[in-house]
Amino acid sequence: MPRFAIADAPFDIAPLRARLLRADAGAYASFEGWVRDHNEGRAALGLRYEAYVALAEREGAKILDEAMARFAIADAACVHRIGELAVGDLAVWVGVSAAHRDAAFAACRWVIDEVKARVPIWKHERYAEGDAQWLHPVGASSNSNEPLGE
Amino acid sequence: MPRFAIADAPFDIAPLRARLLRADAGAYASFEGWVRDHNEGRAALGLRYEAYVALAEREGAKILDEAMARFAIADAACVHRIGELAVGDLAVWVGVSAAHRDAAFAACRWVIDEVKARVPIWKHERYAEGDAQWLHPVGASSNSNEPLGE
Amino acid sequence: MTRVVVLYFASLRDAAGIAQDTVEHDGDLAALYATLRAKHGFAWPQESLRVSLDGAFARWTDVPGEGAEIAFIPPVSGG
Amino acid sequence: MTRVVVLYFASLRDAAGIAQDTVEHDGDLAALYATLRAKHGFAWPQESLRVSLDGAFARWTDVPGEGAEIAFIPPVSGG
Repeated sequence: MPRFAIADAPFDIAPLRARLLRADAGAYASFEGWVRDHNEGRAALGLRYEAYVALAEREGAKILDEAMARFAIADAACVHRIGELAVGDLAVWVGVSAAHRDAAFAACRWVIDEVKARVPIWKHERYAEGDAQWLHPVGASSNSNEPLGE
Repeated sequence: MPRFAIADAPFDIAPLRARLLRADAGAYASFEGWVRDHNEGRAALGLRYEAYVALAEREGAKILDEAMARFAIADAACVHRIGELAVGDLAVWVGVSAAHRDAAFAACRWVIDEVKARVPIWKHERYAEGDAQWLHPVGASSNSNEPLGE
Repeated sequence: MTRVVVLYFASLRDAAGIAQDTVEHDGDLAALYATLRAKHGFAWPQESLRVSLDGAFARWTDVPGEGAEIAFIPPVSGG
Repeated sequence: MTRVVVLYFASLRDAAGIAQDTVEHDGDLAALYATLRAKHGFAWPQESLRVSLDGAFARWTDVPGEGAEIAFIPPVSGG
């Protein structure tokens, strides 16, 4: 299994975490992103993630390769959901094992930041008011989530 | 169940993680410390953690309370093993949920650092050469793990 | 003329009304986007997008070959 | 004289050869440690230790009452 994967259905974290365990790696850091019941102050009912899967897998694998080279870690992995998700569903998981916690935390944080910035996945949010929109954050700010052509 | 606990037997992470899930908290960061097969360059067979349980629970609870006050997080928890552990066993777990990943990562890191620095738990390592010692790191350095009175 | 396949995602797909199109085209990827932007009324200026060629990120000055698969990548929002 | 219970952990317990002791004592916790250090040959100077009184971290100048539970806390190594 590659270090980065797109999942079109709910997935279990336990076997992914187990694959990162190493007798020489005493530290493990993980991150999970869940679907919240609100975003930017609006009540959300759920969302849909869409990906350009071939490109997302390629770019995701590149990020994990870069993490392995940049940080003193034993292993790392990331899985991102696509499709329809409800509030409370797991959207993304990152796990990193390392000899020491400094590297485990730093690499875990770096991977989720890079995945959010670079991997071609888009979030379509449905709101309690009945409308929905694509989120296309521009740059680092999140106040430019304006849908296009709607 | 309190936010900090001492466990004298292996424990499952899944229910602990599940208790941190919140519909309004989209980010979850966790840390795990496992028993490594080496420490300070020496091959290790396993270890024993001993705690002053009453004081450890009190100090651990204080750390988690402080984390709740210092960081914009939804919830946090930590469990630390005591007793005999083999290589690959889980020694400590920290989980933090928050609206945003900045706070989740920062609080998770802070909790494990404070637990390691403040909670009265001691590690007794057994080495492949047949000897064993208590680890009593002095200050931030780890090269002063000299056993006392041996 | 070169025949290429263009994929649309997210709000670009909503604006185009289609997920995929086959178009005849000459020139680089920047020229292709300009043509398709005019055709579909895309709001995004080219500078706000990235572009991919055959499943890998590409430069706007790349010239697609026959049968190439192209996608315009609006700002992403995974995670 | 005040009767107090002293708990020993980790290398302090190894050095004392016992996990717990009941001792008669007058004075503050610093004086108690000095007495027990001499008795058991503990290598740690007081500055390297913390001290607890009845399950909470305490000051070395605290004076334990009858039946108090005291522990000297060598540098910790959890995690």
